[in-house]
Amino acid sequence: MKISILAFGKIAEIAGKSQWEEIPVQDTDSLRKKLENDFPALQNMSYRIAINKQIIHCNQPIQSSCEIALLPPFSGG
Amino acid sequence: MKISILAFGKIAEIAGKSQWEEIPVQDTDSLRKKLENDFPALQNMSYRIAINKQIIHCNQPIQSSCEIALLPPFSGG
Amino acid sequence: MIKIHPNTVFINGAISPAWIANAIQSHHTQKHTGGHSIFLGQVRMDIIDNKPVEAIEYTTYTEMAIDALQLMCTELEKKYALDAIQVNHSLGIVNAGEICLFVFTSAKHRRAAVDACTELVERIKAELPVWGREIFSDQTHSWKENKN
Amino acid sequence: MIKIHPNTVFINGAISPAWIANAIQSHHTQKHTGGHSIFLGQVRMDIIDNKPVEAIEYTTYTEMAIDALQLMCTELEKKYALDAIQVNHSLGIVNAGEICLFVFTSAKHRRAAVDACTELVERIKAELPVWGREIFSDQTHSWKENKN
Repeated sequence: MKISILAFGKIAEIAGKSQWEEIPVQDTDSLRKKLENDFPALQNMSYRIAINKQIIHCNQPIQSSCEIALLPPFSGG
Repeated sequence: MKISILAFGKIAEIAGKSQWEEIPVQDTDSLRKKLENDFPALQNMSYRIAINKQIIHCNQPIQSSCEIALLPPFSGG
Repeated sequence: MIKIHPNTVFINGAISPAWIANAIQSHHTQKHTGGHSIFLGQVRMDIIDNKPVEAIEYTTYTEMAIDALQLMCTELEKKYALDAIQVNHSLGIVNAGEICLFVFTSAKHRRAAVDACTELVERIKAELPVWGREIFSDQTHSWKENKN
Repeated sequence: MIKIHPNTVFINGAISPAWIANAIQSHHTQKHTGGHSIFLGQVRMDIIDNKPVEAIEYTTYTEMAIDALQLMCTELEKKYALDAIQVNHSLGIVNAGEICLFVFTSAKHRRAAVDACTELVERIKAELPVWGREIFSDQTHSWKENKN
């Protein structure tokens, strides 16, 4: 089972893709570590993670059925 | 020389006219007394007086060349 | 600096959505503007002594109103560094459910536009010599008074 | 209660004055409404590193945006006893000088409409998952970030 990732805005640009699958990781801290290893530019920017469209505010476990979204700072309006 | 009076809204209704001339009076307090004698309904309502389009805030002398306006409470917007 | 003229402020009867669209169209192309704030005042079917207000008939003291509005706009334009201001007020009969006031402000940043619009609406209610005669369905009427 | 749907919120490209007129037309006939407050956000030709912004390209996370907007509107509708709320946001390219955000609130009393509109705009800026890519005339770009 893999976990599905959605990336938006600057993160999609950095990753060169807006949707992909990752091998399972235990929690969001581990995911951040993995992503910032794969895409070092992420280390220099702030972004939030949403699990099933809910922004998380601390480290959270990741189930394989989750939809994970990587959200750069909003700039609507 | 007479002084010219403009009346608006409820005051025009009370006076039955929106424009007329008054015999000269010395100041705005005297004018109020004269008007409230002619139109007793004015005694029961609040209204302001403008001289040459400027609202006055205390008793003011009246020159015969003035344009006097009687202003009930505003209700625009 | 904005110049207020009688025939660009007062409108005979209700203000239409098409009029509002034209006003927006005429202001919205300034490229350094970031936000527009608009207030629309509408005649409300208030119930007074059990009688619904069917319409309001507005009158004004034109010369004094133009002077008052010119003063407000000049002060607010400077205070908020506005890119645009427009005010329209109805005269004559406006039915309940129709628009009688249009206030439009534009500025580089949204808070200036919003604060200027809010302040201008409050000042119009308090300082603009306009009178509304509320007309009921039985053709009786009462004189509206703005409260603070 | 207001229901937010993806295809009634997001608009492809700039929001036109005609669209705004239609929105006003569709809401303005409620006879117990006394005021409407409208905010229009416009793409500003900011100068960044000496280069003017020619356009902004907007993208969103649609499902999350709809959920977020539904929550905001439900909360504000109740808090301010609103008669109507409408929000539109552009997606795709919007040129400098064009409108990208339309926020509309109606209430019995003007202060409720104005306060609700202001609060909704602030919340949209802070909570709506929308991203703007600022495009310069030399086809380089930068990612916009809303500040509080």
